[in-house]
Amino acid sequence: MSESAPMFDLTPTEEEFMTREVMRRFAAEEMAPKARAADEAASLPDDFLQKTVELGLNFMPVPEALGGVGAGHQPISNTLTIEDLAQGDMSMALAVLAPLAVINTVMKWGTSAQQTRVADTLLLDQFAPAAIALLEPGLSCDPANLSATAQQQPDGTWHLSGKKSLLPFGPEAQLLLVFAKAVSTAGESLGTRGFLLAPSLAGCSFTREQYMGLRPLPLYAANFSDVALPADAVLRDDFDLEQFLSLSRIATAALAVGTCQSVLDYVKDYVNERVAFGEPISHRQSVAFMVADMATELEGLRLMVYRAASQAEQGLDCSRMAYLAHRQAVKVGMKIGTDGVQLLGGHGFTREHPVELWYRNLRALAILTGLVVA
Amino acid sequence: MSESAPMFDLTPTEEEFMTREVMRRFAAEEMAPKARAADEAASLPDDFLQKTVELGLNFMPVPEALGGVGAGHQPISNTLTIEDLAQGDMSMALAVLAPLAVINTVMKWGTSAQQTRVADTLLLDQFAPAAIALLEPGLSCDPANLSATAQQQPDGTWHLSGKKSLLPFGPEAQLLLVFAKAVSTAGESLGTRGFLLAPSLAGCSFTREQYMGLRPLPLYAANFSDVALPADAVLRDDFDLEQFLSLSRIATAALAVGTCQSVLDYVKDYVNERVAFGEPISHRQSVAFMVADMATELEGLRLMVYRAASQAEQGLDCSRMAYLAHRQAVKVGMKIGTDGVQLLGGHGFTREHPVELWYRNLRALAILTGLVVA
Amino acid sequence: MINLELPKDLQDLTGLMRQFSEGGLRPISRKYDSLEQKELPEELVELGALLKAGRSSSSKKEGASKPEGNRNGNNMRMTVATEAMCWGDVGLFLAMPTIGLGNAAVEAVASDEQKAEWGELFAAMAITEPGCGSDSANIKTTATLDGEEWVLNGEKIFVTDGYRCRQVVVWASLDTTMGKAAIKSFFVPKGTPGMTVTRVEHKLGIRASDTAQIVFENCRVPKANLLGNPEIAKTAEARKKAFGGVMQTFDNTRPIVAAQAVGLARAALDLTLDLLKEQGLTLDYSKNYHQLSAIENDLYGLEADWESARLLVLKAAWMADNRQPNSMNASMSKAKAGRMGNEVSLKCVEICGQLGYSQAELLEKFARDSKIIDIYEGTQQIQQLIIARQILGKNSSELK
Amino acid sequence: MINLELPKDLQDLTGLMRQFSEGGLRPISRKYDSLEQKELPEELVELGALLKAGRSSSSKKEGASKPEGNRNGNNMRMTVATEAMCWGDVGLFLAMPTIGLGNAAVEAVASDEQKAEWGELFAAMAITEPGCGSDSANIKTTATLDGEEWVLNGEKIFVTDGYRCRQVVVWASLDTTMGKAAIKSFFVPKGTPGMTVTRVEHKLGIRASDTAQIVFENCRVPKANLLGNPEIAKTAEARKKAFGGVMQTFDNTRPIVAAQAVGLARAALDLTLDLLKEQGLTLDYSKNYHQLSAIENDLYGLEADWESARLLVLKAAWMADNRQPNSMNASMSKAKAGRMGNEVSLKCVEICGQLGYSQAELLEKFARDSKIIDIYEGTQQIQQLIIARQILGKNSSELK
Repeated sequence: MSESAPMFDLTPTEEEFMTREVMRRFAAEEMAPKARAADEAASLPDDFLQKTVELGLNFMPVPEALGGVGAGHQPISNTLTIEDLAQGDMSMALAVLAPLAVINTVMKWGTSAQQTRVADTLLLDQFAPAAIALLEPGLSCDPANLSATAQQQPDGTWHLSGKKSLLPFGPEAQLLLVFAKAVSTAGESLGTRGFLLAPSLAGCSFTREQYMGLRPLPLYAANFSDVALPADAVLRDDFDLEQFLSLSRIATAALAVGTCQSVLDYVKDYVNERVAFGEPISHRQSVAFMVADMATELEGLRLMVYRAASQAEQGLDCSRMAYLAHRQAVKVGMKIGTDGVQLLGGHGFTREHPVELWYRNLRALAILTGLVVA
Repeated sequence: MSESAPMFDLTPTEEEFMTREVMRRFAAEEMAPKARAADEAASLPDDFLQKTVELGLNFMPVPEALGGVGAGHQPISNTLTIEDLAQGDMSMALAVLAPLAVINTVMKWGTSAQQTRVADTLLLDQFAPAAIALLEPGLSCDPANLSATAQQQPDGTWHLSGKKSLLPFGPEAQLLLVFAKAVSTAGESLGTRGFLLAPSLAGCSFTREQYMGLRPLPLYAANFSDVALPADAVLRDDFDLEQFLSLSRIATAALAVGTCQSVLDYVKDYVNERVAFGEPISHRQSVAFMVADMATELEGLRLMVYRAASQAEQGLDCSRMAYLAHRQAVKVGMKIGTDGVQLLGGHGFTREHPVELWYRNLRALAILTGLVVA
Repeated sequence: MINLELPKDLQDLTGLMRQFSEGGLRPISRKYDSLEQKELPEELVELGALLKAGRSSSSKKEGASKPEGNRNGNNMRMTVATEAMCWGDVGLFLAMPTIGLGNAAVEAVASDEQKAEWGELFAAMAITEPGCGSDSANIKTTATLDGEEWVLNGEKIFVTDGYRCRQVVVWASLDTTMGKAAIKSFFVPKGTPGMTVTRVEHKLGIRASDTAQIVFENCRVPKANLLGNPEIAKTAEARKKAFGGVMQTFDNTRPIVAAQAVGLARAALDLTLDLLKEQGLTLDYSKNYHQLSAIENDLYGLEADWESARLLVLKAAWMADNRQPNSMNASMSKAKAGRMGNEVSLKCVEICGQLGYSQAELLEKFARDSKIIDIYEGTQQIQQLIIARQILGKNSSELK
Repeated sequence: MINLELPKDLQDLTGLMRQFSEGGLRPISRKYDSLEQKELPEELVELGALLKAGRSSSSKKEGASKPEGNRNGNNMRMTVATEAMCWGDVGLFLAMPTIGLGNAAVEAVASDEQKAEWGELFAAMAITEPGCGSDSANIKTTATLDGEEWVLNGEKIFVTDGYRCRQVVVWASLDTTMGKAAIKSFFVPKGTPGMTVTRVEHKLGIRASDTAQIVFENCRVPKANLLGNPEIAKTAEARKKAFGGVMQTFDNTRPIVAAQAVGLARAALDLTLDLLKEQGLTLDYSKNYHQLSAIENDLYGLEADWESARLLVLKAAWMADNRQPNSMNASMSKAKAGRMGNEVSLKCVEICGQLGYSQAELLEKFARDSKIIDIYEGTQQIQQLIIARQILGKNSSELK
């Protein structure tokens, strides 16, 4: 650590503070009240994506020269935003954040032509869907050893083949950033690399997927069959998979923080209002301690996420903290999701209350790597 | 399963019932009241081992022709006895049961000469110490792939070399049953095999070991350095390591059941008597539910142990149940050991109460394989 | 003799019911989870009849078992059958028209004439009210005797099969100032004026089964439709006993509800093990901790908890068959199996990654269905209270 | 700006204290655990002096930090130093003669004259009584004013350093009918007639430190030895506030006690990782669940809980430094760190098998020492009550 290591501090900057106000209001007004209907309909509210354009999220990290705000890569601010939007609804938050993940990744590791393409395609007055395709179908997926391959051709172009899963927007996306194992003309593995492409290319096909939760989010299975990509479709050589995964782990953990905060806020009121055996059920230790544990574990998780984000922000190695924060998010998220339903008893099992929705959405945390980045 | 599969039944036989009465009385009178002093002194009560001779445990499985009762191998009865003695004190129980483990194993897999030797050496009016040496020092020990080796010589004799750990009685034992990887003259592994020997042989040396718990039990590290053993020192060819380990897992799990029952009985009274904030602390859900969980998990564990033992008794494959019962015993035992101290608060941390002793002893469950058999 | 294996007839029953589950329930599991319809899934009519035929033939068998000594009787039979059917599908099991939760209550006390008059039973149990939840003693629905009829007024929620059933067994108080002792159960056929199904719930899981809200407004039933003793106990001790009587039905039903969780968890584990086998992983029950992969370690942990719960359920049912007081054991079985079923099914979702979370497999459905089993028929917390009170010798005013 | 790394001076302090631990405490850890002697370990005299010298030079530094804006002050400094020393040995840390638990209470309120008169502080805190445990409001020890002296009567247990200390800060009630408001603390030098150490406990862990029972029989101290305000608050609100004042010291001390668990757990993890490294295992923080061994999976889980606890502790201390109300956060840090320290150290024993259980390594000692941290300074259950009451807006008569 350098001499100039700053002091320990949990106070957001004034700008972060103001951004949070905006995000929280948006989450409370445009997301939370519409989450149930969206889940039942298995689609996003009609005008939701368009409304998110006003938040200007996509413009933040893009250089001014390309039409953006030029704020650069801000992991802390991204993390706070993800937390705040997830507090509204995890599915809707993922929909908003999917294009931002593409933008952040390309601004960090894309060629300048790719950055221009991304800015031209996604920084519009109309919401432009876009997403990262990293995950693959099946029981487990190792990002360092993907099944999808991009075979380099003698002329420098690429042929992309393989299956992807959990891909937001799919055929509706303006741009996809697809990760695959790149293979040189000599047949050597070049490791996991990202390829920027439009889903309309020949050889791309998509099927809608249904999951336990995240129902409003249009998720697709993708099949890439010898999709021909130009030589400049690939991200720069210095793409750092571990760093990318760390940023994604932080972002996924931040989704957990926001969602769990919603659970806590909801059950807190419920157990105070619900009366059984002549008293609010919050007067029972088994109920009260469950709430206390929720709050404690959530606060610990939040600090882990913030620590990882602040390491990333300062350019420190954040891989350990990101890994642990994501792991803890899965554990704490699952527990809080379950306890939320349990605290409401039979009522929690009905779709009259949002706790069952959080129960379902929080299960996704373990498998979301690569959809969002901090 | 055969047509004649008996009915589900949890009622012990009359003989088992009567044996339990004897064991429980012995545990309550001769073990439990002396456990604390024995722990502090790090030695067994003076006349304790001799008193156990009256229980006649060692005589049960030995054929009448060899001076025993001829009851045969009785896994259920063994399991109940282990549970009952452990309820008195785990360390003392292990001391009594160590020779019985040798006897049971040799009666099952020993040559008739070995059986005679064991009967002659251990079925006496004087308590005769004996023990099994399976475990090896270090972080982990795989019984199927031991470091200790017994190299067969061209004349059929064996040279035993290697280190053992957690060996009861050590140099004081009349007989040791030492497990090692047997190696043929051609250098081939014959797998894990048991060797019967006296610790006074040249090349055997012992050092007293100290552990977190089990302090009254004299445990030793053993070093075998080219110990020459006759050809007939080895157990029969049909020795079944998996079956041996299963019987040992059942026995170890039964130790947990007995010890955990002591914890439950003790804290049950304590939380009813202890008053805080104007009421017995048992009126608090956090306290009462901890006791309820103890009782529930203990009962579930007990049934798992009984099921494994009853499978062994009926000659069914018990490996799955024995494995799961032991695993559960470690988990449940550790939790109950910890909760026992927690329920007594600061008092539980002092050596005025036995809960801290159980806390220490129960930690041994994970590493005791091979010391006792059902 | 201590033996924890099932006897031949119960093993056969398991096999039969597993076949029923595999051939009858599993093929329509996803369909009715997705449809979440109010009406009875049509396939269940035939399946229910099949089941009923099987039951009457097997109950004849039971009559033949010796009356003395150790018994593996109706409670164990119900437990084992429930486990095997819920291995198929808990939602469809609950929706099975011939297995109303209220049937047992009726069959226990109704006279032969009543049984003949009331016809084929598919009776729901209506206990919970909007304001009471787990607090069954605090029921606000009233029953007032008017001439030769009881007049029922009140609102019931979370009535399993409430929409589709033919009859409702409803808990109501003869005098809400008298507490527990005044609570009685009443038999109300569907179509009785004044009883209206006002709502069918949308739920996290068990969507093949209907869960209804039923309102009673001056609903009149004959005097004889009060099930059991109509007297209100006078002394505190007698009152306690009377309510205890109503509550004691739980001692028989809780192990059976617990068995639902055991069956469901087994289904989740079996499917998980199948999926893992495709990846080359099988459990051999021999490695020590230092040799295990994380998945193996987790699976062994789940298997162990499953065994623990299953044996607690069998013990509680066995005690009931052998007329041993099993109130605490019934609660232990429900507490352990309830949480185990939820934990196991959720962990299986996690272990199977994207497959676990996807609707392409049934794991996510198991994880949704499982939560209710830890809630209905007394929540985890209620079971803990019952266990703790019994162990610690406390009453409900001391340990609340 | 959000930053959860420690600033340079606290990193240096950690390094220094770790050296102190490694060179000074670890070499005598096993010795004094085995001896469990009443008397102060002789090595601690010199080590204590060393520590004190270090403290006075570092507290000068603090004076130089800017008074406005974000502060990383004395609470964080204490927390970080405690963590690093308890990484060495919790028992020896508690026994350190210059770190009496009562010192802070005295330093906060004593006048300069008193400080001069009372001499070098090594003050124990005497709060708990045989009948009260966690119920600090129910103290039975009395203090009666007789002329210019307070007369103390009562019995205190679990007094850390009670045998070896030079002074005792004792909690006593001015009027046991007045409840919490009447509880005050008194400064009693050793040797004061009427104060007797009647017993030194034998314990599961922290055996290098003495835990004593102290009896007060007509023990007289000057009127000025009452620390703080001698008035008994009259209104219910004021009474609550007055006791809150006494209790508020916990808001500062709980994070520091929690830091003990953080240091101890780190020691257990470091030793475990060292032992595993010999077996060729290191953590690389990159594999996904499906690729992990059981040991790796468990270790990552422990590391994650450790981080969570550590950050909760740092936050609570940081809030105290920045004068933010931190009562709930202090309890969160204590609750989480207390259970984490116990779980981590016990799991490390299990992971390391025979080495973990053997006295040849320190892991078994860590696992013994760790339990008390989840008990003293308010048990796990007390912390949960405090957290829950604050979140749910309940008082102690509603949520008991």
